[in-house]
Amino acid sequence: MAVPQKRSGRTPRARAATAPASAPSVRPGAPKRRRSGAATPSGPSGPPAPGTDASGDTGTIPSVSSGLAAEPPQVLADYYRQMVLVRVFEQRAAEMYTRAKIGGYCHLNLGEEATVVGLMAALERTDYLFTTYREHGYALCRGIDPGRVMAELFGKATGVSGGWGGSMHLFDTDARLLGGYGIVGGQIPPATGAALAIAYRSDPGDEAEAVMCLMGDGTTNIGAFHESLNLAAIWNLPIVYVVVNNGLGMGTTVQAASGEPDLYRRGGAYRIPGVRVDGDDVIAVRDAARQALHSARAERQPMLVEAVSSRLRGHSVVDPARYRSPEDTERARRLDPVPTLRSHLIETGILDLAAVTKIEAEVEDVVTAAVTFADESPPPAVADLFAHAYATPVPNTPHRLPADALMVSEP
Amino acid sequence: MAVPQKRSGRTPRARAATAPASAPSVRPGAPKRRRSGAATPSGPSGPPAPGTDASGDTGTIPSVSSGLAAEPPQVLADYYRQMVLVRVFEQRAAEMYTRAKIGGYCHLNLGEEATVVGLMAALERTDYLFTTYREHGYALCRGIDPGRVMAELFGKATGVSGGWGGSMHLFDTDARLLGGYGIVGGQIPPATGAALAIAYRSDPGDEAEAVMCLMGDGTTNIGAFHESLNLAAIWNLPIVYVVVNNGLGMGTTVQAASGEPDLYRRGGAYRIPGVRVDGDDVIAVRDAARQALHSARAERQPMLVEAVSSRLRGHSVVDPARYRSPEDTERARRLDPVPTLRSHLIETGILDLAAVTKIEAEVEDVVTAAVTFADESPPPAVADLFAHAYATPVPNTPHRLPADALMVSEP
Amino acid sequence: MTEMSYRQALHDTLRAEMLRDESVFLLGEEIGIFEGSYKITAGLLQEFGPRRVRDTPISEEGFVGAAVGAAMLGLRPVVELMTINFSLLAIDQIVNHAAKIHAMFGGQAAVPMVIRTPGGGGQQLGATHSQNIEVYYAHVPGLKVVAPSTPADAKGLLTASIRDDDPVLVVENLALYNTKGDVPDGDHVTEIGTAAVTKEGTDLTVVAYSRAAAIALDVAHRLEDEHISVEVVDLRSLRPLDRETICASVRKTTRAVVIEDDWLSYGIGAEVAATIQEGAFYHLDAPVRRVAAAEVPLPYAKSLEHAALPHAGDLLAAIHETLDATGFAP
Amino acid sequence: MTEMSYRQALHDTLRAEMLRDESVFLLGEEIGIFEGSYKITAGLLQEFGPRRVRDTPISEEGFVGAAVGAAMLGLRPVVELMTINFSLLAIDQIVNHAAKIHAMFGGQAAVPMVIRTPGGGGQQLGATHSQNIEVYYAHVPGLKVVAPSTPADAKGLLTASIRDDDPVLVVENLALYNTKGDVPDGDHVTEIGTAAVTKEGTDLTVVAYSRAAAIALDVAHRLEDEHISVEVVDLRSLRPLDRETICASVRKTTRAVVIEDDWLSYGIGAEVAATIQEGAFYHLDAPVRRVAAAEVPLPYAKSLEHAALPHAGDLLAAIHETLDATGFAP
Ligand SMILES: Cc1ncc(C[n+]2csc(CCOP(=O)(O)OP(=O)(O)O)c2C)c(N)n1
Ligand SMILES: Cc1ncc(C[n+]2csc(CCOP(=O)(O)OP(=O)(O)O)c2C)c(N)n1
Ligand SMILES: [Mg+2]
Ligand SMILES: [Mg+2]
Repeated sequence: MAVPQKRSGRTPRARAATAPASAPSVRPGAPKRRRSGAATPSGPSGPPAPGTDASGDTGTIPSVSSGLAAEPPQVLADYYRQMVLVRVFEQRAAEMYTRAKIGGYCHLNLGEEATVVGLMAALERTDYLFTTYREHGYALCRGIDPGRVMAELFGKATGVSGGWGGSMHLFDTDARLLGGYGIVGGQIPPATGAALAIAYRSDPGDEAEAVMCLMGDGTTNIGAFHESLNLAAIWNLPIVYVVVNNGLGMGTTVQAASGEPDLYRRGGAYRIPGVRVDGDDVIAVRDAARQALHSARAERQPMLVEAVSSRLRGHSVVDPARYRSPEDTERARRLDPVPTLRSHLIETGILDLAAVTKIEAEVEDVVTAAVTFADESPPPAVADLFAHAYATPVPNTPHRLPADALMVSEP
Repeated sequence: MAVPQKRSGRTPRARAATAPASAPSVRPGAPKRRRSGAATPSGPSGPPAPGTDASGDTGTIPSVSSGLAAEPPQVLADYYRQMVLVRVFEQRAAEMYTRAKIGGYCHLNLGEEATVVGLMAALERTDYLFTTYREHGYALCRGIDPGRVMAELFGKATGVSGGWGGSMHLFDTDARLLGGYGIVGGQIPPATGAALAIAYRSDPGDEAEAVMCLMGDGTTNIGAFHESLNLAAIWNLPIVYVVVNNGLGMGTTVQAASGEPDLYRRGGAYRIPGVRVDGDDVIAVRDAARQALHSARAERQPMLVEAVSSRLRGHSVVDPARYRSPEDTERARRLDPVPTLRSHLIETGILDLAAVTKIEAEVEDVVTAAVTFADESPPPAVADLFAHAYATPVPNTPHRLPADALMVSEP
Repeated sequence: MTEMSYRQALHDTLRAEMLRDESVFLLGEEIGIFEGSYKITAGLLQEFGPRRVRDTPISEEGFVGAAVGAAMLGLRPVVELMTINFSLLAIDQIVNHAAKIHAMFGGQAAVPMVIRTPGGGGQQLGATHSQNIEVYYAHVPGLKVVAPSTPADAKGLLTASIRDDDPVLVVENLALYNTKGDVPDGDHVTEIGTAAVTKEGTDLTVVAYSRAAAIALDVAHRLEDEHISVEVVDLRSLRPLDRETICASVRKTTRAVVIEDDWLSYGIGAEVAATIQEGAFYHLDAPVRRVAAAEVPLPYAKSLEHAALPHAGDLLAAIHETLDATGFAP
Repeated sequence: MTEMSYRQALHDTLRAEMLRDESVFLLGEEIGIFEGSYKITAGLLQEFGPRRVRDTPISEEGFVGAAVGAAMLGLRPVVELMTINFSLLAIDQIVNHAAKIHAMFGGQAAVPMVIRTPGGGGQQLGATHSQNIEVYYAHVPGLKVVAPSTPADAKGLLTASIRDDDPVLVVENLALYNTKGDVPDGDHVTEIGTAAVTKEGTDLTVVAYSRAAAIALDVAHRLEDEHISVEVVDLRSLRPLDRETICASVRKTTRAVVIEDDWLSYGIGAEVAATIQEGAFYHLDAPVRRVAAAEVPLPYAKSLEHAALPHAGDLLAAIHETLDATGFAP
C-alpha cells in the first residue's frame, strides 16, 4: 500500500476568501460573500498556499475551519477511501505507464486528492462535469468503475471511451462526465454551452441541474476562459468554474503566468464572485463547491472557485520536475492531503488504525482488480476504425486505409 | 460646412474614474489612482455616459473638471481644428461611399472626435499606435496628409497603404501608425508585442517610447484582450490600452455584451489600473491618456483607459441603425463634442465667431483638396499584383493569374 | 416552387426548422437586434424571442464552443459566424472539439450543431475579410461541410444540416445572397455528401461549388451557342466529397476544368484534380486545369482585386485551352 | 560534418542564430525553466537569460500575436508552439495578421518571425494532439512553410527561416527528434522554396516531406534489392512549393506515389498529385497514388492508431500496385 507513513499531526489548513470589496461588482441578488460551511473560524496555518497574496485583503477574507469535526465518521471514512483510491490508482497508473501498458501523455492527480474528492462530493448525480486531461480521480469519484477507467488508459475496448480517448479523454454519459479535454481551456466553452442548454430547458431551483467546469491555474490565462466566463455572466448560466490551482502550469508558476495571481479574483472582470479554498481540505472544498453550485442552480449565478493544492510529482508521468526546488518539493510532501487526513482520523479517534488499514487494503484490491480487468480486456477491433466517424451516416464518407487506392480506375 | 449649428450652452461633462478600491490589486510602485490633469473638481453633469455604472463607486471616483479653462487658446483652437477636420473628412467619406468612390466597409469616427483628438494629442511622435478599422480620424490627427488618407479610401496608389488596405487598413511608417485592423481584437496582441520590442531594446524613462492600442467596447469580450493584457502585466510592458466606448458593438450594447460593463475595471484581472474618462471632453481625454502613457513609459506599468463617447451614425456607412431608439439617437446628438466645443470656445471668448468660421472654412478646403487628390490619383498597377507578396524573395513563389495554367506540360 | 433569393431561402429555412423543432435555436453576433450583418435572421428575434435567437458578444471561440456544449446536451444550435474569416477565432472549437467529440469519446456524444457563415471576395473588403477557407474544414474528419450555390440548395442543405447529428459547416457566399431561383415548397432536404450535375454535357466537365458553380453554369450555357457541350458538376458537399459523380462525369467528357474562388495551392480544386486524375486517369485527354484566385492577400483596390479573383472570362479561357490541347473542334 | 540528432541540430541552430544576431529571441510555453516540452531549448535560458528566452503563459493567440508586433518593430522572434495542434488557438494571428501585414499595408511593414512547431501522430496522444495541419498554413499567401526531414535540413531551413523577413512556419515532427544524420558545420542555409531529390531513381517517384520523407528514403533503399529504382523528392518547402522539381522527376520516371502523415482529402498530397497531373500529364503512365492517414479523428488505442497511420508497408504496397498497373517488371 503506497500511502505515505503517518507523520506528526498537522492542523489542516482551511481558508476561504471571497473576491475582495466586490460589492459593487456583484449583480443584484448575488451573494456578496461565501464561506465554506464550517463554523469555527481559524487563521490560516502553514505557509501560504501557492498563488496566495492576501496582503491587500485585510478584513475582507473570512477564515474558517474545515469543519472536519462536524462530519459524520462514515462520511469521513468514505472520503478517505476515495482519496486513497485516487492515490493508489494514480500510483499504479504511473507504474503501468513505465511498463508501457499506458501510452501517450498521462497526468496524475497525486497531491490533489482532497480537491478531487471534495469537488465530486459536492456534485449531484444530475450535474454535469467537464474536466481536463488530469482527470482520472474525478472519473473514479464520480462513481465510474475503476476497471473501466484503467481499461481506457490501457486503450482497451472496455474503457470508458472504448479505447478511443485514453488517459486525457475519459467520458461517461451515465456519470454525466462530459469529458476530459486535452486542449488547455478547450473544455470551458462547451461546459458553458452545457449550462446554456440547462437554462434553455429548465427553470432555476434548488434541485436544478448545474455544470461544474474544472481547469488548472495556467488555464486562466487563455482566451477561452475570458470569453466563457463573460458569456456565463451575461446569460446567467448555472455553472461553477473551478480552478484547481496546483501552483504550476507545467513548470511555470502562477506568479509568472498571471498578472493577477489571486485567481479567484479573476471573475471580477465579469462580476462573477470568486472564492478561494484550501484544496488540501476535503470538507472545505466540498462546502465551497456546494455553495457555489447552489448559487448556480438556484440563482443562475455563475461562480468561480479556486482550490489551492500541490502537485506531488511532475506535470505528467514522464516529467522528472527538475525545475522544482527541493523546498518546493518538500513543501508539497508536507501538505500531502492523504496522510494528513489519515493522521487526523486516527488521532481524533474517528477511525482506528485497523479501520484505516482495512480501507487501504480494500482499495489496494480494487485497483489491482482494475489493472487485471484492463489487462485482460481486448483492444478495440481494427474493423471498427470507422465506427465512430459520424453520428449520422451520409453517402461518400471515407472508409479508406492508408494503402487503399482512392477509387478504382480502369484502363 | 457640416458642423451642426451652435446650440444653447452645455457644460461639458468631465469625469475620470479610477478602478475602484483596487489598492490591493495594484503592483508595488504602480500609482493607485490617476486623475485627469485638470485642477478643479466638479461633479458629473448630463446623463450617465453609456456603460457607466458608478453606483457602487461611492467615494472612490474623483470627478475632475475638463480643464478647458486652463488651456492656451492656441491649443484649443488647434484641437477644434482637428475635431472639425475629422468631422468634415468623415462626412465627406460617407458621401464618397454613396458615390461609389469608396468600397468595402467604411466605419466613421463621427461623434468620437474629442476622443480621437485627445488621444492623439497625448502621444509623442516616438510612440506607436495600433488601432481598429474605425481609424480615419486617428490617421489625420497623427499628422498624415488627408489626401493620402482619402486616397487610401479610394483605393489609389497614392494612399497611405498604396491602395492595398482601404478604409480599414491605414498604415504609415513615419507616423508610427502601425495599422488599422479589421479583425476585432486582432490588433491587441501585435500592439503588445510592439511594446515588448520597446522593452527589449530600451530602458524605461520619461522620454521612452510607448505603445497606444485602441479598441472598441465590444472588443473587450474577445480572448485576445484577455491574453494580451495579461502578457503586458506580467512582462511590464510600456503600453496603454484604450477602450473607445461608444456604447455599442454594431447594435449590441455594452450592458448586453459585457459581464462587467464598467470596462475600465476589466484591467483588474491583470492588476492593470483602469481609468474612465469623458470621451466627449478633449482635454480630459488627452490628460488621462498622457498620464497613462507616462506610467507606461516611465514605470513600464501597462494601463487601461476607457473613453466614453457616442456614435453619431450607424456602425458603418451602410448601417441605418434602425435598432437605435430615438432617445438614444437624440442623446448622441446632444452630446456631440464638435458643436459643444464650438459653443464653448465662442461663449468663453476663447475664439470669436470669425475665427471659428475661418477654421471651418480652411478645413473644408483641406478636405476638398484631399478628395480631389484622391480622385485624380492613379489606381495601383495590375502589374504590381505580386509586388508585396513577400518581403524576402525566394524561388517558386506563385505569380499566377486566375486563368494561367499552373505550368506548361507538353505532350 | 417559389422564386426567391438565396437570402430568403436561408431565412425561411431557419424559421421553418425553428417552428418544427423546439431544440433548434440561433446564436451569433448581431443576429437579433441588428437582424444579422447580412439580414438572414431578420425578424426572427421578434418572432421567437431572445431564448431562441441569442445575440452574443464578440467572442467567437466562446460562443461556438458554447454551441458545442449545448449540442452535446441535445440542443440543435445554429450558429452564425459573421464571415468565414472570423471562424479562425473559433477554429479550435470547431476542429479540436466539435469534430473530435463523437469519435474521441468512443461514440458516446453527438454534436448536432450547424455553423452558417459566408465567404468570398470581390466586395473590396480587403485581405482579412475576403477569404475562402472552407478547405480548412473540408479537410477534417468528423465535420461535414456543404456549400450551396442556389436558393434551392440553400434550403435543402441547410435543412439537412440542421437535422444531421454531426457538426456541419454551411458555407454561404456574400455574392450569392441576392441571387434568385426556384425553391421547392414544403419539406426539402438535399442529401449531404452528394454532388449535383447541374447541366449535362459531353465535351468537358467543369467542377465548381458556391459562387463559382453559378459562374460555371452561366458559362456552360453561353458555350451552347458555340456548340460546346459542357457538363457542370456542383460539388455542394465538400465533406464528404462525392468523388464518384465527379469522376463519372469526366470519364464521359474526357476533359475537366475546376474553378474556385480560393487560392490555387492546396485549395478545394487540388483535391478535385487529384481525384479526377486517379478516378478517370484512363479517360482523361488533357490535364485537369484549375482556375483559382491569384496567391496574394487580396488587395482592396478594385483593379487589383478584380485581377486577383477568377471570373467567367478566366473559366472560358481555361475551357478553350483545354479543348484546344485535345484538338477539339465543335 | 558532424553527426547529431534532429533535436540537437535545432537546438544548435537556435543558439548559433542568437549568438549571431541580438534581435533574435525565443518565446513560447515552457521553453525556459522547463527547457521545452521536447527539450529543443534546453540550456538556452541559462545561457541567454530571460530577456532572450521568454517563457509565456498559456496564451497562444496572445504570444504569437506579440511576436508579430515585435517583428514589425524589427526583432526576430522565434516562437515555439508546443505542438502544431495548439496553433489553432493562434491561427488568426498567423493567417489574418502575420501573413497579411506585409501586403495589406502596401509593403510598408515586414514580419520577420518564425514559428517552430512539431506535428505528427503515432505517439498515442489521441485525436486532438496528433494532427498534421501544416496544409492550413501552406495554403496561405504571405506565409512560408518548411518541413525538414533530416538534421541537416533542420539546421539549413531553420537558419534560412530566421534570416528571412517573412513569417515562416517550421514544421518539425515528434517522430524525427531523435533521428540522426550528418549536419554541415558552420553556416548552412537551405533555400526556402526548393525541394530536394534525396535519392535518384528511374522507375517511380515518391514525393514526401517530414517523417514521410524519411520513410520514403528508407523504402527506396530497400527496393534497390528488388532492382526497383525509386527516386525520392523531399518537398522540404510546402510554401512555396517547388513544382518544377517534382514534375521533372515524374517526367523522367513516369510514375508517382505521394505519401504523407495527414488525412488524404485536401491534404498536401492533393496539391502534389494535382500538380503532377498538370505538369507531367503526357509522361504519366499510371494515376498518381496517394498514401495518407485514414480519415478519422486519430484514436488513442495502439491498434487503431497504427491502422490509421501510413507506414512503410503501405508505401511499398502503393509502389508495387503502381508499377504493376503499368506492367513494370524489374
Ligand atoms: C492550448 C494548449 N496549449 C498548451 C498545451 C500544453 N499543456 C498541456 S497541460 C499544460 C499546463 C496546464 O497547466 P494548468 O492549467 O495549471 O493545469 P495542470 O496541468 O497544472 O493541472 C500545458 C501548457 C495544451 N494542451 N493546450
Ligand atoms: C473577430 C471579429 N468578429 C466580428 C467582427 C465583425 N465586427 C466588426 S466591428 C464589430 C463591432 C465592434 O464593436 P466595438 O469593439 O465596440 O467597436 P466599434 O465598432 O464600436 O468602434 C463587429 C462585431 C470582426 N470584424 N472580427
Ligand atoms: Mg496547474
Ligand atoms: Mg463600440
